Amino acid sequence: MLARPRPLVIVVLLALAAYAIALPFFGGAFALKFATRVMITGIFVISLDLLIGVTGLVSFGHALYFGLGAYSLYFISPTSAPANAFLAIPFAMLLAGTVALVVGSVAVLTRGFYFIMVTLAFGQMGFSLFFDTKIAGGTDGAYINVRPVFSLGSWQLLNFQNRAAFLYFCLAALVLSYLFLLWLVRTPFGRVLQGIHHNEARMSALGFNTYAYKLASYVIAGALAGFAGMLFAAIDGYVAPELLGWRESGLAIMMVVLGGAGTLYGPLLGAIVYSLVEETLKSASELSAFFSLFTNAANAKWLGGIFANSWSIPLGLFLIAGVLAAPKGIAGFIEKFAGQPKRSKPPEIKPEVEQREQAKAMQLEVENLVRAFGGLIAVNGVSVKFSSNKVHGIIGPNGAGKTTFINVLSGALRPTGGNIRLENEEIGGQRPHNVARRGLGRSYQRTNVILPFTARENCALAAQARFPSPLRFSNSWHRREEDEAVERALAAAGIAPERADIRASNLSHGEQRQLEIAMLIASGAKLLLLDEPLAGMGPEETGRVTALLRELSADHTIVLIEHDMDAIFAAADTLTVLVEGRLLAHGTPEEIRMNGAVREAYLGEWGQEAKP
Amino acid sequence: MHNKSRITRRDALKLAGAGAAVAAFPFARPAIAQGAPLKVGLLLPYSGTFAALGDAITNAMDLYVKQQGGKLGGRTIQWVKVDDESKPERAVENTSKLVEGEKVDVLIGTVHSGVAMAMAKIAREAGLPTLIPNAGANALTRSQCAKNIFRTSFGNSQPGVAAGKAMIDAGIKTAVTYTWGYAAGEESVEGFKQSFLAGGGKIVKEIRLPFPNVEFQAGLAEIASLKPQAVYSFYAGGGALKYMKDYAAAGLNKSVQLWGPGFLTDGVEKAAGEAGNGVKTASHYVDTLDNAENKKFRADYNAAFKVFPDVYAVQGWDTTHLLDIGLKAVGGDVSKKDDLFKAMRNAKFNSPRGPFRLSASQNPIHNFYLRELKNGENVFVKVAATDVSDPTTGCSLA
Amino acid sequence: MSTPAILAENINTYYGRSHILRGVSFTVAPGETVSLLGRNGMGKTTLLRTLAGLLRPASGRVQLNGADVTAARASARSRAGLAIVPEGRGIFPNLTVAENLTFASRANAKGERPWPLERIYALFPRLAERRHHWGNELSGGEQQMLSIGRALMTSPSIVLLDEATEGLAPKLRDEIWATVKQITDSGIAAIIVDKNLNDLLALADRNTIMAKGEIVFDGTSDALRADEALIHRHLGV
Amino acid sequence: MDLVLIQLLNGIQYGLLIFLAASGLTLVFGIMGVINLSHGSFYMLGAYCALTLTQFTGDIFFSLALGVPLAFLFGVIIEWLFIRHLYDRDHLQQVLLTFALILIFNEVQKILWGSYPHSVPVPGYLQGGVKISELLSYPYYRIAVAAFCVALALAMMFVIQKTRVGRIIRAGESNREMVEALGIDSRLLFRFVFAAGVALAATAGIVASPLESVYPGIGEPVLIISFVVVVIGGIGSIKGAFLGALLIGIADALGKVYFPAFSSSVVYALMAAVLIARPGGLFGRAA
Repeated sequence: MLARPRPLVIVVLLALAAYAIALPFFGGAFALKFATRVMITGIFVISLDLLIGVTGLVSFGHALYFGLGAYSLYFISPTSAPANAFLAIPFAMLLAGTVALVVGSVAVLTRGFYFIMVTLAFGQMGFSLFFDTKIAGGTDGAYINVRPVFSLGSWQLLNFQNRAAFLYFCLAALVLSYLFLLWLVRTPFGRVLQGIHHNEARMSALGFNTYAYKLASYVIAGALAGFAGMLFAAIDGYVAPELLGWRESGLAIMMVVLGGAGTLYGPLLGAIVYSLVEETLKSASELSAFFSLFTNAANAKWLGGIFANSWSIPLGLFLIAGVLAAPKGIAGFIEKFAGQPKRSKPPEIKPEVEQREQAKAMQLEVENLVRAFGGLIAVNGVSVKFSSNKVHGIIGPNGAGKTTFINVLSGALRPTGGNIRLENEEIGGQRPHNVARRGLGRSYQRTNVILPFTARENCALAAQARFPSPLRFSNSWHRREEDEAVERALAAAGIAPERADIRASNLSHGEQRQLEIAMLIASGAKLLLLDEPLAGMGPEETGRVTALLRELSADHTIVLIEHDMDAIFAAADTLTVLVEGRLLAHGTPEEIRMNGAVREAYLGEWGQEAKP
Repeated sequence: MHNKSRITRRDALKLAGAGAAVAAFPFARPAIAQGAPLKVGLLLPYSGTFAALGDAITNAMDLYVKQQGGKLGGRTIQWVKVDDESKPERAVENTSKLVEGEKVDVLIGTVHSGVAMAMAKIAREAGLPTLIPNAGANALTRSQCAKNIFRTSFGNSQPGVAAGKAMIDAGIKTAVTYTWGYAAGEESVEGFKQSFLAGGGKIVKEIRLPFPNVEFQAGLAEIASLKPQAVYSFYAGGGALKYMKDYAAAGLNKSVQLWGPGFLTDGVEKAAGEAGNGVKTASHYVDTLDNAENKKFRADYNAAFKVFPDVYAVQGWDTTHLLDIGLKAVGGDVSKKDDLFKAMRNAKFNSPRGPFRLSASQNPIHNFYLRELKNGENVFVKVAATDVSDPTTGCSLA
Repeated sequence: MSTPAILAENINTYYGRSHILRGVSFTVAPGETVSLLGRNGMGKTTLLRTLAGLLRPASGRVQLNGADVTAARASARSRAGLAIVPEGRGIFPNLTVAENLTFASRANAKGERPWPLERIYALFPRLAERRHHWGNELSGGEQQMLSIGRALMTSPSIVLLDEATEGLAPKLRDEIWATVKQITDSGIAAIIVDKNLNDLLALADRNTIMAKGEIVFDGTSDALRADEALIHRHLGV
Repeated sequence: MDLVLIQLLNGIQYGLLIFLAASGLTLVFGIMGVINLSHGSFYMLGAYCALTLTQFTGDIFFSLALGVPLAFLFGVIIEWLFIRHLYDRDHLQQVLLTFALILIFNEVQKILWGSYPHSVPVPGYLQGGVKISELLSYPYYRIAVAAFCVALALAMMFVIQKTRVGRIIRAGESNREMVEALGIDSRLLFRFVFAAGVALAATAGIVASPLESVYPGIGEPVLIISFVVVVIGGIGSIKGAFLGALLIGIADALGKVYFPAFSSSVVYALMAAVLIARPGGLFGRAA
């Protein structure tokens, strides 16, 4: 989870802010304007980092919202009077946010590179709208003749015409935007966004509507970019269609990467560094001044001229050096010196020692279930009933359709035919997060936890799924219940307290599998679908986890796929044998062991050997 | 392998030091001593699509000043160049850099209309003497005109007006327009329609191609099916070159005359080769214009840069000429703005393009020439229209 | 003693910052079958991957049939006669069975091809039947056969088998072991990592146990069977 | 000939050209997982290379024969200098680095060739065209290019499906490590693939140069449209790129005629529509 900034980072940011505050006292008009522009760019790029670094959505069309924000000021400004910023700002954010809602509702359906391209497409369509038509001046752009003011009635609070006042306003806006995003990503909402970034399928299976979360972050980022765009238009009162174009979007991505995605402050530094370097490289006089440190004035002037003439070569080389030397951007570079992050202290909660009472879990009934992939029928008319508070094993040779079966039950795949009833309610064909919310939790064949989060954070995320509204921005709602659920889950799954605050990526394989079960428990699922929970475990771990499963069946129904015959015959109350998509047998372990057909198709010699 | 990527603390300090040094530069400018040279800011494209135009304009201006002994109106001229990359989205900061950063005394720019619009906004607010050596956006000397802004090139509609008139004179009655559907193209067509329709011509269809798309085939097929007598087209640079080649390759040059403003062939005459033969354009400049200024200018320019000047160089030359007239009138003291502007506004001189003066909205009034492209040369045909001016619609100066 | 098929000396391998292999030394004689045992996370797979050249050790030395290959890439080691059947099988899903098999078909140093395609198909008739199917259309067991067959077609002198029976039905598992036996009987040396202790003990000439990145036992199957405390401590049975 | 038919023909012809430009991109992206923004620059360098070489050789096809190996070599160098450091990095860093390459190549182009547009002559034996309507003829060179594109597409599909190199390329797409473990040096494979991508981009630039004019920045629109094609076709699929390019070409040509006001958005709208219906493109695996 994104940690609070380290002290060194805070020092750097404060120093920059102090510099900005002092600037009007010694800087010229251009310095002020330059700083103002960089700060506005800063708001724009940190809004993009919410998408790229936090939610994991690389948008190549973010300038669409920046540009719309800029044009919104044009739309709202009277020809020869100032717009009121009290109206202009909400209008910019509303316009950008609304368009983001429309575009996002389509775009977040796609993933990865395809998302990049869809956002690029929408950005270019936005650009064409302003470039190819005469809306707002068309190709040549449009003027905002008078800069906005903050006014209440006739009382003018702040006039953007005043460069220093505008600079301070932008600084305040940047600081607030940064703090807002920092707060946002650490709320329950933001934690889910980070979870989606690292493992969307898992978050969906926990019961989060990942679509809604992604869309919400897209809209927030869009609205914030709109705000930045509106401020940008106020600098000099000129807007052009190119503000919406892919070059601006690309530049913003550049700054995010250069600064370090996923840190929020990094992209800000990226914006500052990129702007300064470009500015310096393009200016013959500055380059000459720089070279004059090493050589005489004439040579320096000559060199400066040459470099400024071909400024994009040194800029390109600078970027390449940046990528190769600092893979995590400027922020990664700073954090090397900032030491390990301090994690927030775990809550001081002792799981209530009271014995959990036997709770009736859920029963699952499958009737004539079919799932086909084109012509291949992976699950073929399976009917079986998993009664509550029992451990049910599913076995069968590879390719028997076991994982497909579980995927259909959990909603990851739609059934082609048949019924699935959870506590007599039909759940067949529902989306995974809806199925999960009804109390069905699942684990995966390959370990599937959020690797950059600690074990406790993983469980907290899962516990949050009990109240999975995307509008949860406060930590305090349900805090106690969730904290308890987390501690209980960690204890129940046997994760040692001293391991709970280690990043999941540093846990052993077995611990990660345990964590996965802990997450299911924390999520409050009553029926657990486990896909090979014992895979890759040594005999000792296997023993521990099978015991855990037995224990859990006190208040859960458990359905698991397993290949470890010794373990599953020992742990399961019933066994279901699937072969080539069909139900071959269902019964107690003893019945299955004696079943001739099962032995023929699957168990072979094993059954006899193990027979007492 | 984990050792490799480790950067020592000392390396980091060195880098941080270098970073701080770089960071300080944009704002650490030497103070300007009194009596210093006149700083002229050049906001021109030195990279990107229009870089060639920026270079031509700069060369001509440089040549003019050198011929005057490095001085205009008694003041040594110091160029301060900023590459505007023809990017409107960067225009505001690039202009600010010259106006507020470098604190230039005079601003000259630029080629791209969008960039020029942004530049003009800032220049107008700053009241800075500003000369536009190319950008043709009509608004610059119409609704957005200002007493400190002068254009020495043309308004986008002007060549269209001249071409329309010349087409009527050539007996053409039906035409199709096929242009980039952005502002410059639309404005060019606006001028063309004005004179062509007035002369009794009929426009069969207006076809637009989104800028800067260069897939002309679809439109060419349409033209072939409409069978007009002529096509009026606005394209420029690489796009124009490809257009002429596609036009000829489709065989249309044999049956439908191709007309356009001068930009259709300027700068690409040689490259067009045979494909360009017969393309007729109306421009405010022809290489072979028979006047003393032009002959001298061409000879001097060629001597200096080993290449003959084009229309953009002429515009650069006239820009400096106009500035020179203004500066002479105030003895190089740009603070006497009213006198400076008055002198420039009333300037009349003989340019390589012929007689040059400014309209009330400070846009050139000049002759347009009909040219025909023949084997890589724009050959003078006749004067298409004399003293062409652009409407001053919406200009407060008029 | 003849030149070992593989010789590793004092191997140290890191994964990020964690020290996985701590000074491992290891030899396999030509034609010898060695099991590699130990709990999860003790470094077995890391050792195999280091031997195969897929991981770079921080220090140590690896020889293959007497030639130093410490600096050689995995591809060079493969051409020198080392084949790996990796965990997860590593089938190319977008190649057919036949293409997977012939992908790296080559002769050994002596120019012989002891495992031509026909012999692979004879070994695994299932593969012959499915030769035109895509790799991703195979069941787990078939993929395992394909992975082994593909390794054999490189005419190796030593094969590394990592969890060759993981996730397979008991019946299939027995089939795989039977095949592995044929392979080792043909004179190819093998290092085998697996969870099924009894199967391995039956197959291996020699057994090694890894714990915390070190080799803590090296001996015959009988010696290992006799030491129940050792089995209990390191294998948890 | 009917106008609609002519427009269809134009669309197909344009689509074939785009395919040529996009094929290298889809290969590099699909197999190496590298988002190569500088692909358009290689197209541009190909076109300029054709300009210079044709001045010496006098015939575009000689330039092709000379230019493609040069481009391949250039690709090898660029891979060795820059790209090989990117394989284990995420897409964003690839974007940043290859964007930086664009900056550098554009400037290099300006220094070497200047900023005026140039044209490359169509060889004498391909001048002229077929008359397809009263006024319109279809240039022989365009027909030749179309044929060349189709031949190249077929050749690429053959190489990928039927040859050993193709097998290795396909295998590298799914599991680079295993390719290495089976004795094929994956460094060389990637270097080869990248260089092949550069050579394909340059081939497109060279072949198109007599149709295009050669001017600064010609690579930029090619880059964007190529990405659109790659995405529509499905990343890594040559067949997909081929169909995607034809689709885009036809949509573009018809869009210009029937929806002139929105013609610049037609291509993007088409891409968005395809991705919403098939999130992995026409022939791609869903991402």
